[in-house]
This record gives sequence, structure tokens and C-alpha cells, in this order.
Amino acid sequence: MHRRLFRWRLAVAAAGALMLLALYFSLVYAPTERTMGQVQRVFYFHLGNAWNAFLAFFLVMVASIGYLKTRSRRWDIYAEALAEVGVVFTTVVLITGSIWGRAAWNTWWTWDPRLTTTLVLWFIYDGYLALRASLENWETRARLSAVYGIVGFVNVPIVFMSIRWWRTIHPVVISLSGMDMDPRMVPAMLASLLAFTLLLGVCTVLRAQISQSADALQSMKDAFRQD
Amino acid sequence: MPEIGTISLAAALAAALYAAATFGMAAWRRSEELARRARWASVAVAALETLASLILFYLLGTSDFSVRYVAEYTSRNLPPFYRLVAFWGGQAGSLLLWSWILSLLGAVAAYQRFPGQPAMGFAASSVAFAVDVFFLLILNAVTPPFARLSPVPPDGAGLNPLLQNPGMFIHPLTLYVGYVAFAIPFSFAFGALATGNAGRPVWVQAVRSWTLFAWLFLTVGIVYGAQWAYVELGWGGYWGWDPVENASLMPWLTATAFLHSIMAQERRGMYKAWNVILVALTFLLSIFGTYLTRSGILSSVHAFQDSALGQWFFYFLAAATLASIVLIAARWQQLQGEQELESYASKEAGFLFSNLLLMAMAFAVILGTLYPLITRWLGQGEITVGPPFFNQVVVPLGLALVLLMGLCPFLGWRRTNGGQFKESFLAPALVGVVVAVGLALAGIRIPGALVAFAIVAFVLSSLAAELWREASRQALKNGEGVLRALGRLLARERRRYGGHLVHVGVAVMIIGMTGIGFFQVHATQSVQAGQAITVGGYRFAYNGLLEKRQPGRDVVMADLEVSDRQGRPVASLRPEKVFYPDGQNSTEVAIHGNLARDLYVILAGWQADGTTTFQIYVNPLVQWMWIGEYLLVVGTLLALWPGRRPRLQGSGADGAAAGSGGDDGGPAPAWPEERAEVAELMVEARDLSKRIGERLILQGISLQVPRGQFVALLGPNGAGKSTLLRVLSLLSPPSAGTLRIAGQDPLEAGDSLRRRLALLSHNTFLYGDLSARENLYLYGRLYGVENLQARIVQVLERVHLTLFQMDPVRVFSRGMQQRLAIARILLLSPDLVFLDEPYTGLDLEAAASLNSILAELKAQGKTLFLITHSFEAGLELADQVAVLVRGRLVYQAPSSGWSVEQYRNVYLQKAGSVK
Amino acid sequence: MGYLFAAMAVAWGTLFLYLAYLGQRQAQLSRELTLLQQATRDSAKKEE
Amino acid sequence: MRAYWRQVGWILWKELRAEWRTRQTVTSMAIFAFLVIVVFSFAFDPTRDVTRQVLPGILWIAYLFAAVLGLNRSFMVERFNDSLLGLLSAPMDRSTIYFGKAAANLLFVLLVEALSLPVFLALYDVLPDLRLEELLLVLLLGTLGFVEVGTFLSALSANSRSSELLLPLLLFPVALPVVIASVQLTAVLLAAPAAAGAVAPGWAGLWSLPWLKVLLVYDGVFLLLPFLLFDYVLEV
Repeated sequence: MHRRLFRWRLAVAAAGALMLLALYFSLVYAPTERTMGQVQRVFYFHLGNAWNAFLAFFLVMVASIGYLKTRSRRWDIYAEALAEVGVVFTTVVLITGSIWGRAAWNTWWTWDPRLTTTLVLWFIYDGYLALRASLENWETRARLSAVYGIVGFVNVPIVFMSIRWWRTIHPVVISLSGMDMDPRMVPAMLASLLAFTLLLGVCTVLRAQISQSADALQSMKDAFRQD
Repeated sequence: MPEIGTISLAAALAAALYAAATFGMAAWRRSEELARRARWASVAVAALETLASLILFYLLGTSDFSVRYVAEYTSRNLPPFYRLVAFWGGQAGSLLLWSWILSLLGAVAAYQRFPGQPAMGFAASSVAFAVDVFFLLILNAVTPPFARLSPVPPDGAGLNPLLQNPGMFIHPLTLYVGYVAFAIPFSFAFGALATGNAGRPVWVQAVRSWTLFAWLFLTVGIVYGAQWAYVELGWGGYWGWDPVENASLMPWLTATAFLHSIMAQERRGMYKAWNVILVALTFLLSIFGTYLTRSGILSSVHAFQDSALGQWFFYFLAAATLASIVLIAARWQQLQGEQELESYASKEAGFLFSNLLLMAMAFAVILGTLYPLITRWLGQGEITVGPPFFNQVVVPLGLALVLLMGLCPFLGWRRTNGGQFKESFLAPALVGVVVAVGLALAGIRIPGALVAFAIVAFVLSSLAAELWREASRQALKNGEGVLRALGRLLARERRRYGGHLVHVGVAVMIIGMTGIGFFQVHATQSVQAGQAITVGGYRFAYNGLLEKRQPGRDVVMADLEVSDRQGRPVASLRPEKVFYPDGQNSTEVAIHGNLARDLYVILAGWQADGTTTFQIYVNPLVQWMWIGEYLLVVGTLLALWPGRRPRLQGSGADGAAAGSGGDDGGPAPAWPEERAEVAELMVEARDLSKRIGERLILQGISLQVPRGQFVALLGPNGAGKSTLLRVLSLLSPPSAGTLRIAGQDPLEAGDSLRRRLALLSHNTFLYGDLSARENLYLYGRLYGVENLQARIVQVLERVHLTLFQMDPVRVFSRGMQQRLAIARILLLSPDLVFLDEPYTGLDLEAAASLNSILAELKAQGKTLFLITHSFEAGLELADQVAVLVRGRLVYQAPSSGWSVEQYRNVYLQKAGSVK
Repeated sequence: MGYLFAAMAVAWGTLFLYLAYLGQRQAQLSRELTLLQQATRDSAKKEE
Repeated sequence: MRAYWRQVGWILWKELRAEWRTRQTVTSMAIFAFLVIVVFSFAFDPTRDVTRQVLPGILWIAYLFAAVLGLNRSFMVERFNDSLLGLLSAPMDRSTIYFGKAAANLLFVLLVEALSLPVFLALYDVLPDLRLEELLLVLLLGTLGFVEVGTFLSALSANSRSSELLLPLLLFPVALPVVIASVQLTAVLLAAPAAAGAVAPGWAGLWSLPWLKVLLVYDGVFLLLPFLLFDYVLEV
């Protein structure tokens, strides 16, 4: 048990350090973007969050397939944890996205295909969490949310494509990709990307531990009630 | 004459359609007679295609320019040999070649016999001819080779000079035969899937030899193509990662993977699903390959520009992919491997890793080739990926594969014992290291080259060691000289050592590739007559230009004297540039090579004032590649030669596994397996258990219920009674243990077994909105009950519901609904009935009528399984009683004629104590 | 410039809120655990 | 293989018979669709041409929400008398139940659409320049995609207590591509021929837009996916 604790602290420390590094890079080291000025710095966080949200939802699909194949509780726990953390990340992406939109192009919502897909993703996985909440027997909950986890993610490429076409029909003022990447921005982007991935890992494991201990508690209660 | 060609092609299309259809019917109805007629049709198709091809050859030979194809690809002064080669110079001709070869191979495949499973052969031939129909359709509709040309031109356009080279005869022909021949294993895989014996060894044998045949041609095509490019195209390299070259490499990689993993299936019955997927993938990639070359969506030196044809290929490709996915998914159950991978240090694991590496290489090649397409689609414009990408990705994977090739001979089947591995592995590894150190000392510093040479040394020595060890063992066994034993061994184990020779060939080719890859020296210089260029330690003295007139072209040559470091003359080279009357020109490369290196000079150009520019390459060890190639071909021929068939053991090492081993030679079972044996034990369970997440609901349930018995199962709430019922009635699979119903394994028998059992529970499964008749009618249809209407009337009579048969069930009382549920059981007349607390909510009179019906069912010899926790009703009929507490069978005994009291005591004593 | 801080505040805010929520649930669970262990110890003592 | 489709036919027969007896679902769906169309016509003044852009939106909102009503009921009806268990114990592949139900739902929704389309055309006087047969195809493909996913998710959400609430929440985000594609296609079809961005009449014009391809791909994917995953949804 001691070794796991040590590794856990190491992970949290690493996440913290990397976060600080990312902060330093994006706020100080990276140059201010010519057209948008300071506000562009939020891009690094926005991107870090967005990519990790997609990663989280992809891993939910992987965990769902894992559960359907092995029917072991651990996969289901990780699916739930990843979905929850994924939704938190997506919320952050949406909010920072719209604030940035407000600052740069003074519209709250830019209908950029990536941003809109993240919005749709946010709805899909809210549905996922609602589905989980509405089922009591954990085995049916695990099985059905696994199925929805797969259907949800398989749908993402089609959503992205249709929104991209949809947006090209309604040309919108500026899209996020319009920025030129100054080479010095790259470390900031990488650092924040890595920092948030580690954060994703830490949160998921923490959330998974909570479910596991809740499980242990529940089985102890059952045992306690029966004898 | 061309008209006869068109007619014969149209007739061939009709015959191919007929052949595909009749073969299909023959497979469906398993009739030998239909198959004979279909075989006749297949011969007709082959004959008609040959006729059409001969006519085209004749037209090309006599340059009859009234036919458009001839006018486009030949001209009067084209030497006769190249007129024949022009047959596959253009679009229509190469498609005719395709379909001609396919029809020939298809006819051969049609006559192949499969004693155990004739249906599979028929289905395979029908697929083969269906593919041929596709090609013939294009030949007749889209690109007719015999199309007329109204104003007959005086002279044709002539063959592209690039193709006027002897290589042009071998390279495309072998490549096409390779591509087309993969259609046969594909149809066998399809045929096996369709007739449901994809799991059985009979399929493996047929597909393996055909794939090896196709693989041989494709390999020769690819390697000869590389050689032709090196000699003819004159840019100093042999492999440009050109989209068309990649298109031929992709199926080659998957086919190589298949050839290896098929052995695992043959010996250990493993990777069945994987093999089927590989075969389908190989054929689809070869079609995809031709699609790439034909539709010109990717720019390449070979491509034919004709997008209309691309459309057709695309639809065919999409249809074939969809069909294979659906069929593989439908047969997934039967494709489960019998043996699991026991240890990672075993031959099967070796096959697994080699497959993974090959698939990774294939994926990298596909990705690289399609990259411009993908980027265009994503809207970032066309970014083409050059050789550096491929070299960085594919070459290391290739080296890893070759390393694995060296390791495999040491791994035993199932598991390798450490000792034997260590002592036979040491020597070759040592050799490898010694070679690497030696080369490093000799001044070669490039790590990549060192690794490659070390691996090659390791592989060659490991194969030699293995051969030597085997030969000496044979010599010891029958006391003869090692060399004679070696000779006999090679003759007898042809297939195995053919494979080894192929591996040697590959290793030798790696030497060549490393040589030219890492140590190529290249210089481009312009010199005046009399000056010299020194490249890679050789001095090229340029003595001036010569000009020579030849019929139909005039040639400009440069004269070069080559001498090595010590000044000794080595060779005199004459690179040329050839000019044709119609303005086209081609460069002829001058090569002087020996085993150590090739001197490779290209005459780039010259100015008026006499300065001539040369491109000079020194390519060390490049000849070894061609030697390796020939070894490879010989090895494959050795393996392909129809030697003794390996003993067809059951697909499991431990003799006939229940699944496929047994019924191979037996009479061909009716296609949808309907084995109606009467089993003595109706339900036979051995330590069944059911786990939901971490909780074990049922543990160690062992139960034997002979036919015609009435079993009563008692137990407190939450003991897992209804879960056991669900498992026994095949509604949910057990987590562990074995279960056989009516003597059959539920997995094998599938749905047909469920037709013979039914479930009566306290909730009635009836639809409120449907009337009583309609409910019975629905279930009658789903269970396939014969003369349904009469049975419904009779059954409704039996439960006195005829009066209410038209009313919706939701107006029925609880008792009436229960009686209708019983009527449903009577209608389906199952052999095995599960009763889940049927008496709940029944008044005395209804319970009595239920009892009488159950007694009647028991009298008819049905087996009944009653689950109840109340003692009032149903127990008097029981022949056996069992008590289930907390997921375990705590008591089991015959109990015919017990009184209710006895049941109660047994229950209290068993279930009560635990409480 | 203000927007940058707003966006940063929101981003970090939500993340820390979530982490706090997780921590809080963890604490609540461990409290319940100790309660339960204590209960089993009592019942075990009661039986002797 | 043939027995498989016959069994699907019988499940479809059962759905139609059960519906014919009460005709309750279809009528409630049709009335709901009328309601939505009429309410929207109050909300927007049908004469001004700005409403012309919003017409496809109205049409599809009416259809899709009516469809959700029907989809919800399709698996709830199986919960009485636990009749789903009866079907599961029948000797057939579980996906027959899916295809049977999906076909039935498709027919119901198409029926509702057929009933409410004339009302819609009359109320918003779109008649003169309407390309009817292309519109019918778009309606069919759009509804097929929506019903395929809807039936699958209604089977999934039938297991939970609050399935009426859960189904729309699960269904609409996943079905978004169908909604976008159908609305865009209908917009093109309803637009006046001279309007900007109008597409040449006939299939070629329609095919040039990406939307028909999106619909086809979507229908294909969500025909295959439920077929593979349905056994896990109905596991008892």
C-alpha cells in the first residue's frame, strides 16, 4: 500500500509542477499575438482542455468496450470517472472559448466547428451521466452506459464533419485556426497540453478511487445487514 | 474480326453470370448435378476470354488501326515484340488481361474437389465468377477493347518509350497475375464463411496453396519492378515509394502475414477470425491498388488517367468490403480459436508478433500513400509524403521483422523450454555480434548499417544452425552421414525448408538494400572532354560524345573510362540518350557492377560548347538484392511444389476437439445444422456459476435431469432461483461451468435449441393490446409451429378460452391470463418447460387445472422444472427435489410420492439451518 | 486584458471546484467507513 | 437467412396489430405535429419571406418531437407482463426485435408525416415551386436515420424509471447530424428557384451537396451499430 501512496503523491506533485511551468510559458514566455493581444494567451489552456476532453471521451469508449468484453467493475468505474472529468473539461473549454470569442471578435459564440462539436459533445456526455444516474442496479447501469459510451463517441466524427460543412455554408467572421503559430508559442502549447493530460489522469484516478471505496463501503454494508 | 471479339466478350459475360448463379444454387441446395453444369459454364467463360485475348493479340500484331485501342498503343515501326507487349499497355487491354487470368484461375478452382464439404467449393467458385462478372461488365460497357475508330488513321500513336523495355513483359504480367490470383483465396474465404465451415481445416489447405501461388507472382512482380526501375528509370534508386509501387506492396504485406498465421491455424486452430480477415483484406487491397493506378487520383509515374473507371472500382470495392464485414460478423461465433496463446515464448506468439509488425508496415504504407488524399479531404491542400517518411517508419519495422525471422526457428509450439532455447540461440547471436564489431572496426560507423548487417548475420547463422541441428539429429537417428541425411531431409520436409530458403533470400536482399541505402555515393558534375570526375574512390575519364543513327531512333553516347584508386582500369561505360522521330526521348543508363558495388552513370545533358553533365552513383552490394530475389523465388517454388500433404491433425493438439475435429469426414450435415439426436439427459450442468460484477450469484451448480422428469427447486427469496432459471433456459450465459441441454452445447446449437424449451412465469408475457388468438398466433409463428390455425383452436379449447379468443388480453382476469399463458406452452409443445412460481395469484380451481395440464405434459414425456417457494401446489408431481440457498445447491434427492410435510421438513432442515 | 483574467479565473475556478468536490466526497466516504468499522466492532463485542 | 427476415416481419405484424387496436400512439403523434405547425404559424407571420428560411426548421421540429413521443412508447409497452422476456426466450436472434420495432416506428412516423405535410404546405403556401419527389426522399432518409437511433436508444432508456425524460436527452445530441442534414436539404428544396445558393433541380444538384452523403453514411452506420450492440442492451 505504501508504494502506491508514494506513486500517487509523485503524480500529484508532477501535475502541479507541470501546471506552474505551463503557466509560466503561456503567460510570460510566449509572445503576445499581434492581432488579438494578451487575450490570445488563454488559447493554450483552451487547447489543452479541448484536446484532453476529446481524449477523455475516447477513453470512455475504450473503457466501455473493455467492460462489455470483460464485465469487470474496474472498467465501468474508469468509464464513469473519465466521463465526469471529460464533462468538467468540456465546460471549461466552452466558457473560455466564449470569453475569448467575446474579447477577440465581440460575439459570445463563434460557431467554429471545433467549438460547436465540443458543445455537442458536452450534451452527449451530459446525457451519458443522466443515463448513469437514472439506473439503480449497477450491472444494468454499467452495461447500458457502456453501450451509450460507444454510440456517443462513434457519432463524434460524423458530428464534426456535418458541422464543418454546415459552417462552410454559413461563413462566420473568424475561425480559431486563423492564427499564425509563432515558434515560441509551441513550448507553451505543449506544456499546457501535457499539464492538462496529467491533470486528467490525476482527476480520473481520484474519482475512480472514490467509486471503489464507495463500492467497498456498500459491500460491507450489505454484509453487515445480512448477518 | 474485332466484331467477333466484342461478341465473345459479351458471351463470356453471360456465361460468367450463369456460372456464378448456378454455383451459388449448387452451394445452397448442395446438389452435385447443378455444380457439373456450372463447371461447364466456367470452362466456357475461360474459352471465350482466351478467344477474345487472342483476337486482340492478332489485331495488335497486324496493326489493324481501325480498332481504337490498336491505334492508341501501337505504330507501324514498333518492333513486333513490343506490339504484343502493348496488349497491356493501355486501360482496356490490361483489364482484359485481368479478367482473362481470373477466368482461367476460376476454371481451375471450379474443378477442385473438397470431399468433406463440396458446398464450400461451389460457393467459392460462385464468388470467383461473380468477381469476373464485374470485370467483364466493365470490359463490355465502360472500356470496350475492340471499339472501332471511324476515320482509320494511317499510323498509330506508338507505345510510350518508357515501356519499350524487355522488363515490360515480366513486371506488369507477374504483378497482374499476383493481383488477380488473390481473388481465389478471397472467394474460398467467402465460400467457407457462407457455408459455415470457416473454422474447419479443409478450408485452410485450399486457401494456403492458392495464396502462396499468388504471393509468388506478386513478389516477383514487385522485386522485378524494382530491378526494372533501377535499370531503366535511371534515377539511381530502386524503390521510390511511388503510390503505385505502394499499392502493390500493401497486399503483399497482408498476404505475407496471412501465410504465417495460417500455419498457426493449421497446427493449433488459432487465429481463425484473423486469417479470414487477412484473406479478405489482401484481395480488397489488391483491388484498391488497381483502383489507385486506374483512377489517377494519385499522381504517379504509372497512373492511367481515367476517372470514369475509378468510379466503378470504387463501388465494387465498397460492396466487397461491406459484404465481407457483414459475413465475418455473422459467422463470428464459429471463428473462435480453439486454443489460447499459452506463452509468449512460443511459435504462435512469434506468428502473432510477425503479423503485428506486418500489419503496422501495411498501415504505414496505406497512410503514407493516402496522405495527399486525406489532407485534401480535410481541406489543407495536397501534402504529399516523400520517401523520408516511409524510410523512417517502414524500414525499422522491417528490420525488427527480420530479427524475429531469425528467432522463430528456436521457438517451439505451445511453449519453448528455456534450456533448449538458450543453448541453440547462443551461437547465432554470437555470430551477429562478431560481425557487427568486425564491421565497426573496419571503419563503418553508421549505426543503422551495423544493426542491419548484424541482424542479417544472425538470421543466416540461425537458419544454418537449425538446419545443421536437424540434419545431425536425423543422421544420428538412422546412422547415416550428415550430408545424406540433409539431402533426404530437404526432399521430405519440402515445405518447411522452402520457407527457410525464402527467409534466406530476404536476408540476402537486406544486405543489398543496406548497401545501397547507407553507403550510396552520388555526384552530379559537368566536365569538358578530356577532364575526369572522381566519385567514391573511382576516376571517371570523359573522352567526348559519339553519335549513331539507328532505324527509327538516333542515339547519342558518351565514352567514359573508369579506373579505381590504384589507377587500374575497371570498365568503359557508354551512357546514352535516345531520340525518337516523334520528339520523345529516353535515357539509357550505363551500369558496370560486381558483387561488391555497381558503378551507375547517367548522361544528363550537354551544351553546345561541349560541357557534358553526368550523374554518377556508386551503389555498393546492390547486386545482392537480385541474388536474394532469385533465392526467394526458388524457395517459394520449393514450398509450393505439391509435396506430401501435412497430416491433418484435429485442430487441437489434444486430438479431436468437440467442435470441428469430429465431423470433418462424416456425412455432410444439412447446411443449417439440424442434428435431431434424442439425448438421454435433458439438462446436464457441471459446476455452473454466475457472477454479476464482484458478487457470485450462483456457485458450483451441478445438476442432471433425465428426460421426462419433474424437478422441483425450493429456496428462500434471494437464493438465486430465478437467476438459475434464466441460465438454464439459455436466456443469460453462465459465467463458468458447462451446460448441455438435450445433449447439445447451447453455443453450438444456437437458436434452434431454444425452439425446444419454453418459459411459464407468474407474469404472462402476453400483449394487452393483442387478442388471445393474436398472442398465440405471434408465438406460433416465431416458434415455427406447423398447421398453426388448427393447433390454436385446439389449444384454446383445452383451456376453455375459445369464447374470449377475439377480445384483447388486457380485459382478461388474472386467472384467464394465466390459462392463456398455459395455452401458449401447450401450443409450442416444447420438450423442456421451466415454471417460475406459476401458482402465484391463482385461486384453488385455477391451480387445480394448472396441475392437471402439468400432469398431462409429464405424461407426454416432457421434462418440467418447477421453481417455487410455496408448498401448497405442484410438489406432488415432483420426481426430484433440490434446495438452493445463497447460490449453492445444498440438497438434491429423488422425491417421487413425497407428502407436502416431507418437503417442508427437508426445506426447513436445509434452508432453515442456514438462516 | 480583463477578459484574459476572466477566462483564466473561470478555467482555474471550475477545475479547483471540481477537485474540492472530489476531496469532499472522499472525506465523507472515509467518515462513513470509520462509522461502519466502529459498528462492526460493537456488534462483534456484543456477540462474545 | 430467410427465417430471420420472416421473424422480423412477425414482430412488425405484432406492432401494427397492437397499434391498430387502439390507434392511440399514431393519433397523439399526428395531433402533436399539427399543434406544433399551427403554433409556429402563429408565432411567425407566414407572408413575410424571412419565415421562408425558417420553414424547414418548423417542419422538422414538428416531426422529430412527434417521433420522440412514438419512440418512447415503443419499448415501454414491452414492460407490462414482462413480455420482452417472452420474446427473448423465443428461438430467434435478438436483433430481429430491433429491426421489427424500428420498421414499425418508421411506418408510424412516416404516416404522421404524410398526414401533417399537406397541412404544413397549405398553412405556409409553399406549394407552387415545390420539388415533391426529392422532398419525399429527404423525409424518408432523415426519418429513417432518426428512427434507427431512436429505437435503439428507447430500448436502452426503457430500463430506467424516468425513460420519458431520458430518451430526448440521449437522442437529440446523437441525432444532431440527421437534424442538420435534413433541415439543410429541406431548405434547399423549399427555397424559391431564383434564391441565392439554390441548387439545380434534379438528383445531381442534390447530390452535389454533402448532406445527402451525410444522411446515407449516418443511416448506414446506425443500421450496423445497433445490429452489433443490441444484444448487450436486451441482456436480461
